[in-house]
Amino acid sequence: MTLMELFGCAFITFGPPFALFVFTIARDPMRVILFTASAFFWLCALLLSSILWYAVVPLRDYLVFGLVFSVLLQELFRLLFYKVLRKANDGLLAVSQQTTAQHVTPKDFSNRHIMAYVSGLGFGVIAGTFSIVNVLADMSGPGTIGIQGDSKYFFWTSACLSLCIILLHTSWGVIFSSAMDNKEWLRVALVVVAHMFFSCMTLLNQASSSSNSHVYLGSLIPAFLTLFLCGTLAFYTAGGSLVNLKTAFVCRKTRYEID
Amino acid sequence: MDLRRVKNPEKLMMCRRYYLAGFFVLPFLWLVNGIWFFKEAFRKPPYTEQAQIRSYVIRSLIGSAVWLAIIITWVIIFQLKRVSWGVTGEMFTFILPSGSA
Amino acid sequence: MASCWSGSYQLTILILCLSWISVNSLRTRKKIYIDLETQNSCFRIMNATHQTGCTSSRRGNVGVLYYLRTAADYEWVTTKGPNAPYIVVMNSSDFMGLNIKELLKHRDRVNGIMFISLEENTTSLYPEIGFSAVDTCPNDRSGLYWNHKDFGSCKKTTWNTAGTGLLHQDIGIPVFSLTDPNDVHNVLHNCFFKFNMKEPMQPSTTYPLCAAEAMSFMVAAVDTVTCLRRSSRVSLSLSGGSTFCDPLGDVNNHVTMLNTPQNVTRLNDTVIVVGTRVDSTSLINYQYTAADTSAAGIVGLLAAMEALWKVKDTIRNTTGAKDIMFAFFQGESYDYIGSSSMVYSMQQGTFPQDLDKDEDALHLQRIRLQHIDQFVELNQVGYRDESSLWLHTDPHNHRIVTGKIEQMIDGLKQAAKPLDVSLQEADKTQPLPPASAQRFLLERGNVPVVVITDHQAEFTNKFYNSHLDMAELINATDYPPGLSDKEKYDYVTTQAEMLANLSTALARYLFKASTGLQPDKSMEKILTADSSTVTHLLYCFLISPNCEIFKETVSPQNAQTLEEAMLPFPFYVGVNSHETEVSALISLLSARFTGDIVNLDQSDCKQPNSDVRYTYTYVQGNVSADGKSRTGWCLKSLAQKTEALSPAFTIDGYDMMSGQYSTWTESRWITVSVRLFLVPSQQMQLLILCTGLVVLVLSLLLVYLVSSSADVVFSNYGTRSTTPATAAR
Amino acid sequence: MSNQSSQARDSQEGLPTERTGLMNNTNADHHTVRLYQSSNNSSPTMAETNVVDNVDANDSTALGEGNTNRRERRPEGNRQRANNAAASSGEDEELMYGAKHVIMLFAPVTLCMMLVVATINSINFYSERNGTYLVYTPFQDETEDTGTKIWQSAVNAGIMLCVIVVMTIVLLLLYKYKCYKFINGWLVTSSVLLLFFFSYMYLEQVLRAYNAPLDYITVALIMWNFGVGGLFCIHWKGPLLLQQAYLITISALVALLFIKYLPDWTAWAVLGVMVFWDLVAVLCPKGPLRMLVETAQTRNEPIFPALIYSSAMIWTYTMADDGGQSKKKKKDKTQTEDEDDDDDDDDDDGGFREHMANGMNRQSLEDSTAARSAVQAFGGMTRDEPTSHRQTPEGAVGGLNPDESKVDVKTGKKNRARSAATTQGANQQQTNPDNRQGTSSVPGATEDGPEMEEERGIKLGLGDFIFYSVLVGKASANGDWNTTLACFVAILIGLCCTLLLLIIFRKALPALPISLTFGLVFNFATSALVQPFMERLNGEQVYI
Repeated sequence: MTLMELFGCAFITFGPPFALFVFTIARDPMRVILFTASAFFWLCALLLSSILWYAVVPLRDYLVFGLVFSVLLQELFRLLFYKVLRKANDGLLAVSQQTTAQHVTPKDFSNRHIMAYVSGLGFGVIAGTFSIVNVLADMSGPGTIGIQGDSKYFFWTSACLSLCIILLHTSWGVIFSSAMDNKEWLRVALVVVAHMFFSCMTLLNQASSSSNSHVYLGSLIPAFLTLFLCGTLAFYTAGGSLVNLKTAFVCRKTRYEID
Repeated sequence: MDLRRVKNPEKLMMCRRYYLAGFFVLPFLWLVNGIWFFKEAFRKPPYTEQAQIRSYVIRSLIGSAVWLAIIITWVIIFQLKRVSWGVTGEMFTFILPSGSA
Repeated sequence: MASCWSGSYQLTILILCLSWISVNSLRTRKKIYIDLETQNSCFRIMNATHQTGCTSSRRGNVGVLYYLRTAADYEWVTTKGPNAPYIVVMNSSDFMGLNIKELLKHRDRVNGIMFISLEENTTSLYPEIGFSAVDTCPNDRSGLYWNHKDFGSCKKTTWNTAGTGLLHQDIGIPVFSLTDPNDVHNVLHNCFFKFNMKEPMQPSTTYPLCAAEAMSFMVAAVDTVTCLRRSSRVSLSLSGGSTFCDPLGDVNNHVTMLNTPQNVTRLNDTVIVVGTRVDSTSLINYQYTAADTSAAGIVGLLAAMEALWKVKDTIRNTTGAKDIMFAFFQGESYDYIGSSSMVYSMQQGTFPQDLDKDEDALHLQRIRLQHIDQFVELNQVGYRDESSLWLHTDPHNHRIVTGKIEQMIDGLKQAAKPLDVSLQEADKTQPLPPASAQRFLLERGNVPVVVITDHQAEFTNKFYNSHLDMAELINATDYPPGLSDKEKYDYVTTQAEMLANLSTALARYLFKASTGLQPDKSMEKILTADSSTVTHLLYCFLISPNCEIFKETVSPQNAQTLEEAMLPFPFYVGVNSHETEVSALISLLSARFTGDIVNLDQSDCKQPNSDVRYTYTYVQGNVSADGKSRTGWCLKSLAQKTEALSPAFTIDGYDMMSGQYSTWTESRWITVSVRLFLVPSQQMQLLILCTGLVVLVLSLLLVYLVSSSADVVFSNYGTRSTTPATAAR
Repeated sequence: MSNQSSQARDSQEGLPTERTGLMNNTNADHHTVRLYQSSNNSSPTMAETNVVDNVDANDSTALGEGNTNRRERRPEGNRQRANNAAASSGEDEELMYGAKHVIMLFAPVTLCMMLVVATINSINFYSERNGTYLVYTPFQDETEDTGTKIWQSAVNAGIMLCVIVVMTIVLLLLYKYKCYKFINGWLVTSSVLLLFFFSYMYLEQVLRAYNAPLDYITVALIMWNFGVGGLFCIHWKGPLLLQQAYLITISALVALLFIKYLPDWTAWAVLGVMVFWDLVAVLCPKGPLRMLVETAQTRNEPIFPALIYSSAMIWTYTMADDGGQSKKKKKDKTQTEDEDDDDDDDDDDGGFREHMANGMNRQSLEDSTAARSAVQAFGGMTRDEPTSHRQTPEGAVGGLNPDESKVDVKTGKKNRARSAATTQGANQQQTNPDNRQGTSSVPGATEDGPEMEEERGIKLGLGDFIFYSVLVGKASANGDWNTTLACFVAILIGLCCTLLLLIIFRKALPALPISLTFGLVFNFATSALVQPFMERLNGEQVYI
């Protein structure tokens, strides 16, 4: 039985998002709703792109086509969602104030990154889940992959890449919205490009998805590199810095007392 | 319902009813009663009905525990002996297992 | 609002229609598993005291695949190999009792057996020592000699020396047979040699290894008594009680020469019974090719029938002619189900027809045991031992009715002599081989019985009751090379010749035995079995049912199923709930050979209420002149069907333990399937699991820390937010 | 999990049914907000503080020791809010409660769906077709022809719809002629049927699926305890969580039955029809349910507790007898769960409207009675003697912890303080159709008072639960998780939208249409279009 594999992959993919959800989303109704809403937007994007893919029969066998358009559509919907959020901003702000007020520090207001982050995570989680959940479901059986000549790291890679895209979407969410706020079109473009790059890079998986697994795992490294870059960028965008990290983890206790 | 809004006589009445109902082979009600009124019985500042409630709660808990023990032992015995009991065992069985005795 | 809803409704409908254009999509499952085609699995049957046969666990038996070729392989699988449990694959020629028993000794390490029953250039199908699914003394328990001091359990002669008794052993692991070339290729070259035997003769032990999941879960258990009780039990279930097993059974076919109505009294000893067994068995479902075990006998009898009925008027007009009954016994391999039920109904006086049903209609007169004048049984007649057939008799029976039996034997020899069919008498002190006649002798010891079979002592057929009892072994397929199917169908094979002669001899003997007249030359000319009919029947029963003579003799409704039939119809008796194709065809054929074509069309072709002696059968008939449509025939014949269900299930309050009648039941099952896949190494699984756990714990920790001190971490912006970056680390 | 806890917490601080929940919490919130705005000026504030504290107190007591820290933090929170929430407008405050409510509904709906999906995936009895279907579906789409399937399932759905309509009207008449005993009896019998019969069926299937030879004695014991426990919790008094669990389980069971016993396409058609029926019954001025509830309003009678999920007590007899009567149809033919549930959810809408009415007049009358009822309502509240609501506060105060007792007194002041606002609030309702009830029931307000207090807490009809679960369950029946997921998200979003519209329009809205429409669209779209795309992507490990 390959249950261990199943749970392993599940934890790899959903561990970090789960943690993020539990500690930052779940306690706040408004964020949960935002989370779901952004997931919904991603679904719409996917739906449109697959309609496109489905409708253009001649190109149905070329995933590149469907892929490019779906990436563009996703970014479009990210923009849409951003607009919607900004429209309802005041209301939402008030909401997040009111409800998070129970367990949150005073500085909690007028922070647009929270929403950006939440919606990004929503995007990511649904995207990651869609790409892994059926694989996980098939994993449960007695067998593992490879009899058709696929690499034995298939599941592992799928899990890692799904995790990667979840977190990427999250960071992209943060970068994107702040960029939109500050009209830094370069960053917006960067997000789109990064997304496009990542997706197109994964196109190589199939080509190398034979038993010679070294090339195969190769696709992970650039993926996580991208993730690291985007993550750091998002981190700084959100106003973090190494110094802060130090201060945070060195003198936690004292701060707690202040709290 | 939340007990905070309930007057004490009311609480006592409910607790008693649950307790009495439990005697109709309803250990589950006893369990519920015990857990539900536990705080009333032990964690609340004392009030007049509390003593009775407490006794009911304790009895309910004991009763449900006893029942649980009985059921568990019976199930274990049955699972072990079912086959050797033959036809009688089958008579008692709800879903006959497929592919085995 | 409403408008937008309705709009989305149109969209829904559109998509709804769209969803019917199915898109071929590959689920990951298809990358993980190779599903095999094979459905040929061994299944569980039960008698009053035991469960026998195969079953898998509920979720299927999983084991690392291993292809057994040498003795070393057996040792590897049963003791050495580190990757137990295994599912073994073996060549059909290695699928012998000894090997199986050896493997079954290690059920903890051997989780399933598959064998390749496919003619490959390298290996032959047939084990040298033969293979027979039943034991060395078939049907001993229900036969004439059970607990007999001299003959019981084959003390005198061990009939079935190739017997393995596997069919009556609780194998307990799934056994599959691979008949599809693709399956074999997948198992050997996409699975075994690719992953488990990377370099020759050096089994690889490092994961990932290729494994198989063999699923043939049987719902019934313990024994017939239990499972019948459970099936009939009233349970307080809302989804209805479940049936676990069904009794084996089918129909017996028989034809009588005379249409004696019930108002005409039947004298004792006036019915000549000529019988043969219809069914055979084997370990593996769907592989019941009973060339020698029963097919030859059936064909021989049918041919004789055809020949004899050409002179039916002569016989019927001869005063005092004895009635002749051709009987085809179904389910004989399972403790004589057919014959015992016929005997039982004879005793009950409900044979061939239950007169008490409706009094006024005209029925056939009862046939009781005392009416039987003699009993000639055509047993296995495919292989000729010393190119001769042997007449067996029961010593005790021989002693009682010596004269009659001698007379029969002489008559048969007489009839055979001119036809270079050598008939010889087997050792008189030797008991009868397993034969339906035994059930008659059990109830009436003084019926003169002669069993015609192809073995002098033990069976010449090394594949009695097995999946290997093939047509080619009885020279029924010795075609000259390069014949088309059509030509094969018409080519008269050696076996056909021999059988035709036997049938002729039998027919002539029966004519004489019935009428007492010696057939003259012209009569003999008529009384000759048509060798082309024989070869046709052999072809249709053993090679392809989709043949002309069958097409002519099936009803238009069944024509389609016949068209689709690729493989020969199985000779397994099946469960009593449905009639097997073989029985149906036998009844149709006997109707065709013995009946008259009456001028009725399909709708009118039914039995009048006044006279129920005759059965009216509507069949497609031969291709009409225009070469397209078929001229339907309405056949009016005395061919009858009687239920072949063991009396054990019909007598109420019957003591199943008494062992008097057959108590075999077949378990039901839900799915039968085999699939191949890789199993990963434990280390790899553990690695992945641990990585997952580490990731989970780490991220929980990290996120908690950061979010709890978020205001500091993100103080630059003066805001609080948990960033993905922290979690991404 | 965390959702659950939050929901549990919220449930303790009572909020009325969905619709009214919004309304009256708006008011409640008005207090709080007013508090913030004027935390530095004197008189009306204290009342508000107490309201807040009142909630607060419930909170902490409900949560027990666990969350004391939060409770301590709370006041600061208030103060901070006070400092910088000046700009927040009324919409936002409603939104805030909207948010809470959405979550309070997310949790149970999710649970119900998860239960159904898990069952569908583990026990194939509910997804396999063995030719036995409901009486109401004469055509059982065995045929392969798509056109035939479509019209057949349409006809089936039509038939079921007719049945539903007829039932609802019968029910209306029954209620008009006040056969309460009857109704009540049927209500109980129906829930008995649900609790014993269907759960027995479920248990059997579970045991079958795992081939577990359990003995009749244990089974009988389990069933008896489960059933009676359910009756206690639903029809008498029981712990809130248990009650909620029972209601979720029941609706999951019914949903499973639908999935099993409706022909495949008919089920979809029925889901579609429900959307429209729900719209009509609730929105159209002469919708039967609306009339039903209006009668209930004009009589302002208690209605019996039916199978309605509530995140707080469903003590008072709101909208119950609709459910009750509808339940009774079930007795005629045991296979008519469909109508009941339809009725159920329609009834909820009715119920919501009624509650909304309550909400209206509560604005005026909560002042008069809120305080007292807060304390005493539960005290005297039994089905037999609704009059006992009118007990004196003193009697009640005994059992309460100090801060609560304090509440009554202070809120007393609040009443006077806010009487003006309330009348105004009532007038502002004049525009919407419910207003008639609203005003009409104002006289009876004093009776209603107590009930409303206990009524705090969202209610969502099991009908909604059931149909959501049917949708998701059917989506998951074809073994594709993406479709299931899509439907799930779509339904939740639909729920959000419904609540949002509720806040915007401030009038009763049906709970099914948006969710089901989204769900249906996404189900078919996903299984037809997205799925092949995603499978290609998954297969080749391409990530978009």
